[in-house]
Amino acid sequence: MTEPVLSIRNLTVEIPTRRGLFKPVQGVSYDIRPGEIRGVVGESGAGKSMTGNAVIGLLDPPARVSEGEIWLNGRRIDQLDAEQKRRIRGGEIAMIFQDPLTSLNPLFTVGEQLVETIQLHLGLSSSEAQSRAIALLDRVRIPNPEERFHQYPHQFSGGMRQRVVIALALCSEPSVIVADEPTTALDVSIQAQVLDLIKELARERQVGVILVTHDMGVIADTTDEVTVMYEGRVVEQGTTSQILGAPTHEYTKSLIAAVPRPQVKLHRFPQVSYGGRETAFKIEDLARNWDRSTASKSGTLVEVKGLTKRFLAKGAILPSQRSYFTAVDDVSFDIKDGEVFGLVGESGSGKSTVARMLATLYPVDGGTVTFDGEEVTGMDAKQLSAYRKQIQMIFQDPFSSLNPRMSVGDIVAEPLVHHKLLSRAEIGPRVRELLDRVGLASDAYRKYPHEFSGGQRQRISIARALATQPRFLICDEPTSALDVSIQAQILNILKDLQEHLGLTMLFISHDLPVVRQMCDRVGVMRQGKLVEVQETSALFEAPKSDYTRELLDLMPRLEQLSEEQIAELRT
Amino acid sequence: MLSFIVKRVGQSVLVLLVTGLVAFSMFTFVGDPIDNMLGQERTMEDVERLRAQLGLDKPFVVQYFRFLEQAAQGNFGISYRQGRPVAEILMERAPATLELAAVSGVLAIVMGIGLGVFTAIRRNGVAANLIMSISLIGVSLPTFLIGILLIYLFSVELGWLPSFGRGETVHIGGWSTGFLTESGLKALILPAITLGLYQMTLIMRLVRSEMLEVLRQDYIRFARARGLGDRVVNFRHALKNTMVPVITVIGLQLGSIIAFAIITETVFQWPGVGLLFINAIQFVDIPVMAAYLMLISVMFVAINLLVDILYAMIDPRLRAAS
Amino acid sequence: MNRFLDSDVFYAFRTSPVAIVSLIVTVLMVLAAVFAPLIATTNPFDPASLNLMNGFTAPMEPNAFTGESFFLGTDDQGRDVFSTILYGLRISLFVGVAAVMLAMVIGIFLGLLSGYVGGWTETIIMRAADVQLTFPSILVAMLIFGVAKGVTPVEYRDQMAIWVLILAIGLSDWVQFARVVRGATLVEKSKDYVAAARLIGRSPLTIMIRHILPNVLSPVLVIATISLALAIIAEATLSFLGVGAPATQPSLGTLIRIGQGFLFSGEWWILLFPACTLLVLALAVNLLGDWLRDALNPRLR
Amino acid sequence: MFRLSTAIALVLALPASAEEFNFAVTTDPQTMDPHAVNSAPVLGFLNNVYEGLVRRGKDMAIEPSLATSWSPIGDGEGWRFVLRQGVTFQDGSAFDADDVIFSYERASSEQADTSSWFAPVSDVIKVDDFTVDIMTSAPNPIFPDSIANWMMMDSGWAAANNAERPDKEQGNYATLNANGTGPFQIAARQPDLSTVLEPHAGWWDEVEHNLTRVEMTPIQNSATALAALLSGDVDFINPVPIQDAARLQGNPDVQVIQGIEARVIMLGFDQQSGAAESGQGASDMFLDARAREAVAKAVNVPAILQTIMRGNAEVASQLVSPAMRGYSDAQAAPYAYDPEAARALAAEAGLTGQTISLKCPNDRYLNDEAVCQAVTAMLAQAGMDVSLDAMPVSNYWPELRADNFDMYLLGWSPGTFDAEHPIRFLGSTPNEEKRLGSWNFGAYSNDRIDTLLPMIQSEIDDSVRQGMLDEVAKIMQDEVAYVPLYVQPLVWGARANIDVTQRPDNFFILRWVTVN
Repeated sequence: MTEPVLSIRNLTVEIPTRRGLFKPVQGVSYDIRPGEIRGVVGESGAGKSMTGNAVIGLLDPPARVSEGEIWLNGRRIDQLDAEQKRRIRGGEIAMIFQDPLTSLNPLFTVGEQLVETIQLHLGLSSSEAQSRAIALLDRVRIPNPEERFHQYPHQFSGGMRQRVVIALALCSEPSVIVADEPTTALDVSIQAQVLDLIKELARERQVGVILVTHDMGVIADTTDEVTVMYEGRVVEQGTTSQILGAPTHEYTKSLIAAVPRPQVKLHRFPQVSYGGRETAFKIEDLARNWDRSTASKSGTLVEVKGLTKRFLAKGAILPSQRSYFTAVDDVSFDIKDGEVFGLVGESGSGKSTVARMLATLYPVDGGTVTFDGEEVTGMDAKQLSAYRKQIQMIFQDPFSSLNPRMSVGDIVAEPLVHHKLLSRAEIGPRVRELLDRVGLASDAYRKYPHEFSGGQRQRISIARALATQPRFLICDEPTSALDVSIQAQILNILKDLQEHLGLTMLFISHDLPVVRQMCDRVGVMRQGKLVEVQETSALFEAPKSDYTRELLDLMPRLEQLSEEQIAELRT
Repeated sequence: MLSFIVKRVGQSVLVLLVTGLVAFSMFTFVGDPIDNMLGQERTMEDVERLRAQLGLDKPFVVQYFRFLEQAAQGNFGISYRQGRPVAEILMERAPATLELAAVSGVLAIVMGIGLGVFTAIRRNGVAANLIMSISLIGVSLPTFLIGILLIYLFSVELGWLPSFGRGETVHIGGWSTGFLTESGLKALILPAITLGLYQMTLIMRLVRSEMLEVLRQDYIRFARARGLGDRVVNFRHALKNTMVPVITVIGLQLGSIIAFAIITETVFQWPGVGLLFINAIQFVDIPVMAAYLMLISVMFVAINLLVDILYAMIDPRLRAAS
Repeated sequence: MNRFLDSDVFYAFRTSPVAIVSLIVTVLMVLAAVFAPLIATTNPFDPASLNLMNGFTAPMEPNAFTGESFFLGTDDQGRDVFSTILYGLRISLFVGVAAVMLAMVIGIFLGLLSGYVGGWTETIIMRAADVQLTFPSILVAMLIFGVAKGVTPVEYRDQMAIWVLILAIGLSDWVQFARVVRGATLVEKSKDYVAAARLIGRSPLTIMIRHILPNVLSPVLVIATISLALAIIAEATLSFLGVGAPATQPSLGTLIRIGQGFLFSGEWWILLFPACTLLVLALAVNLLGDWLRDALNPRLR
Repeated sequence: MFRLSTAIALVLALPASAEEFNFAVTTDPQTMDPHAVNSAPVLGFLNNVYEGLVRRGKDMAIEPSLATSWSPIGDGEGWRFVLRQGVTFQDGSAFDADDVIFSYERASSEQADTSSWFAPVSDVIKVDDFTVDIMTSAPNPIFPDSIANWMMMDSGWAAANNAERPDKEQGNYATLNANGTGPFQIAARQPDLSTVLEPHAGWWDEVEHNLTRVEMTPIQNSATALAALLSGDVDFINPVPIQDAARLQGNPDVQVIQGIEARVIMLGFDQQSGAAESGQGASDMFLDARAREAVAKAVNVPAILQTIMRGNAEVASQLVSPAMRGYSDAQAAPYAYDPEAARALAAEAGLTGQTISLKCPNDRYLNDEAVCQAVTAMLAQAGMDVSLDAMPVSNYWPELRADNFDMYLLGWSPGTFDAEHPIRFLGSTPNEEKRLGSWNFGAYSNDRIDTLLPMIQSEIDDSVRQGMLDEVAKIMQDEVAYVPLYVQPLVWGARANIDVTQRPDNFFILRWVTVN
């Protein structure tokens, strides 16, 4: 076994806050060998990124390394002064950030940023540096690099930018790369390519890679070794196969269990039971006083015909001068009463736009939406308000979907107040009840959103959505911003709603495994067009279109999982 | 890019028209020139005759349009007070104000940006906080008071610098400059400081906050992660991004410097358009006032147009967009 | 309340001596202004109470003719400088606050409107802002003064002067509020809680007032404090130029204008004390606004 | 121009060298045309460039200038002037009777602002090249006194530069250039910036001054002007802010020259009946003489002079100062300060409870606004509620013309230095075609005065004339037509090494200046 390029010994990071000393990382130790990829996995706040920052010496003050040692190629670096640390940074250790959109300086060409880094570390002449930079761009598979060299970041797509970032990381022939959630912001297809690239480069250049991620799928596909972190501590580490194959620690088990499986459809999502995070969702009580009287005549609740949406791409005074971009192009499907209809597709495929048109948030440019036999497009104000009473929406980002300046009570009450469904006196108790049902403590009523975790906020949104006892619920990527464990809880809640209350749902997601678990039927969208619509199982077993097949292939899997594990999950 | 410029120019013209209207309507209220133009023993006929000659008896709208069409040809009429073409007087006075404004503008921008960057980088340093606090005194004292105190200190008590006027000027073509003579430069110091101080503090504080904003961005952290030194990060990457929002504000500031010069010029008896304007107001010299206001707005609009273009040049995203 | 005491802003405040001091100073000044009639030894606005022979009495020295002596001396009219400053402070603060309020209301409204509605509304409002910016408050004030003079009956001239000041400063100050609010609105507008409200069927007005407004207030607050200082100074400058508070009911600016005439003649106190008061007030408010800017900007903490 | 600026440079760099003389004034003379604008700054300055047939000496007495002698024709048909020979204009051309005729036509023309001076004149006749007869429609004993500021312009020069008539609106060559017979000629002029004078080599009179170059700079801000004097940037300023006089006297580098101006500061009243005429100053409160007397008794003039004027002025009892011809010694006693009586009178006249609007300029007379404030306070103490409205002079006159006042502050300096002048403009009933009472804003009217005025104007016998003047003064005092407050002081400031001569008309005469 070769010597580790980087070894972290008993690393502890502390942040002095007004409420005492907070330790985001405690006694973490691990090694990275040349050409090896170590995945560091855990939920947000587990301290995985903090470790990476500590290694590269980029902790934002007042955070500091309080204990432990960091050794790089046999030399201790945690105690070096700022200047020496700087030289190592981007030299022997390079870094890749999560969001390619923000990690490049918008005012400099890609070339300038590459050349400056290369010259800094390798001291080449500008012409040499330039040719080297172009070579790098070519290496990270950016088509016609000579031309791209002179372009600005905003002229690159997300995936391309992340490749540029990688190229930047490679400028100085580093021996270690810290990649912090390098693919989280990317679409599945891009994600796969970028991960492959990283793998390949690690092997080829014998670079040790620390791959920080929350995605078990990524771990499974990419890493050799895994470190599982929980609340600042390492709970378990070892080779990827053994961690995924035979996890010993409870947390690891639950974490793995929580990952949605594309292969099989399970009744419920296995929830992370570790640390007693689960909070009860009292669906029965909710179901008791839910009025289910209204069922649609036809059996089809929502009918979408030739739906089209165009956005202004280039404005001008003369209509003739304006140019448009078609986000949704002649999309047609229908949703039966009480079914969960899924829409999958990559970002920009127009799935969210469809959702927002159904929710009357966007005006429709073409086609019709029919709800329970009534044509929504072209309703007058009164009918619209009646329609809105029956539909509700759950948004992707639990942080922006709740007004930070309104108390949770007011937020949940707002629909009731607006639609005058209850008298002032009744509203209060009703809201409290709702909050209690979705599993929030009674004091939630007075609190403000920022006092809740992401999962809890999603519960608040659900409470708000249920306030009007809607018939149709639109879920726009409801869990993509959450950790796996929380994701499981929320998805289960949605399942319950659908089963016990007979809610009809439109479920938007880019995450195929989740879709497989949630939906009865699925539509696949690409560039504003609906590629195919099928029963979920049929779609996953025998996709009709190549695009769907492609998507399915790219889907990260946990092959290492043995059949019996799945069996045991099934129960 | 071109269409962008064309659009802005169009808007600018619109702005000018409205400005002209407001400017002009102002004068119907500030007094009556006749009494100033006639002496102690004037009679009613004199007044009426003069009124008619000046067209002051015409309805306001008529006066305005006459003014507009004249102004369009660069003809702002004859000054009631000096009996000379206003354009000529302006040409004569403009250099003084422009030089003053330029010097204090440069002062404000250079010092402002410099100190702003410094205080941003050394955010918690003693020096930085000191500068921030002192700078506040700058914005907390009325300009006129600063001017008077400076005069009292440097010309009366110490006798180092002239207390008023522009010193020796040299004529190059139609332009009279005080840059080429010692006395001219000495005379510039106090007024320039008085005028520039306020703008400087504003710019400095703005640069600071914008820079702090930028320094928190990912690409700055990434730049550091690439091992770039503080100097490169701060002055190459951060500063350029800071300038994007700052430039617009600086534009507005420069625009207002020329207007603010009114106060400074009164205190220092600086022979510029500001002083001209104050005299004009006291004398109700309507053509001069009108011309002055048009001049101000033209400069203001021009500067901002320039800024917009500069803006587009710095920020590639905008370039692509337009 | 507890939530406030526990909040980070309050914590930042507790730990910043500058903020504490400047707040105390500001509060003291405001109190002094509000309770001027109780604190002041004389009422300088009541001409009947003045004795001209008390004119130009130096601080703490008995007057040559009347033998009376005054804490901060008297001005050319025999007014007790200390009392006059208190009353002047009152006017300055009132004008400042009222002007900022006016600017705020106009600015916020137009800002929200242009930000949320966009399109032509936005273009028009923003162009209007440009026009506004070409007119420094001095000119605006002179314009409004002229108009007002024509329309107000003479008995109300003195009171009018103050309202004109407010109007003039307020009108020349709304632009920055509008710009900031518009910017913030554009950001908030795109957030999902607005979408949620629209989905519920809330009217644009309700959304603007109930949802967006509370979320754009903190930058507004910062600007408000800073432009309060600016407004006070603007008032001083206008009064200095003669278009401002009348000499019979002087504001700090008017006092400075009067005192400036005695800069060389040895009656330093007529200028010095009002000037210092103005400086301290503006400084305190500025420091406060400055601190507020940092404190309310979460990313800075 | 460049020479001029070099000169400023020298001045600014080092203290003024012996013959260089720089002075600052508050307002720049708005024209160089002696007939275009009849105002003190213009006439005062042009007295150094142009000359009249007669001029005033250091004691204000009339003395020969371009006329060597003059005498009445018959019993008051007019006056004969004998012109001085060998006088040349600054452009070298000679001065003779034709120039006088031309200057009469020009100065009395419709476009001229000085035409009213010649109201009494029926004709001007050239007897020979150096004799001129000026015929008057009625006997006019004081005519020579009244034309001291009537300045002679060269007909040829005017014709050559087609400036035969003054032009106030458009301006013409004579607005920026001058060509007089006086001791100084204009070397360079930039309105509102600077005006440079040089001695006129061919001047007829013998030279007292030792100046080789004079520059005048207008500085409005009195603090700046004072600073300029103290720092030696200028050698002379007029006026010195009155409050600074005492301090300056203590300063060895500078001197203060004080005196009494011909200008009397007074309070006027709205005495027209009916709201119609009396604009915003609502009611007819001051039609009642007792009301006016109340004001007269309520104002403590000595106190004002003591504090605001720093003891630099004298109480006035009538519309002219003792220095003026025709001053009435009989009426020398000013109103006595008596607040109690004032309070009683005010009550009787029904002033109490009404708001009196007092109009006041704030940039016209020395400390004008401060004085009005003091008056406001004093009236308040006598139970009268006054609302003071001070404004720049550009708004002030229109305001008075619109009758928007109950009371107003006015300063009057008789151009003829004769008591008849204020009667003509302030005392007699306003009358457009007779050009009488044109500054009698309050429309004070008394038939006796109206009948006396023409008699005074034509009376040759001084004692009889004085009798009539006394009568008028008495009437106006008894009826409290105006409340004369004080005679405005003159306060000039100069560097210690400068000798100047001050005249009550506040004209700054350069030929009496010497730099030591």
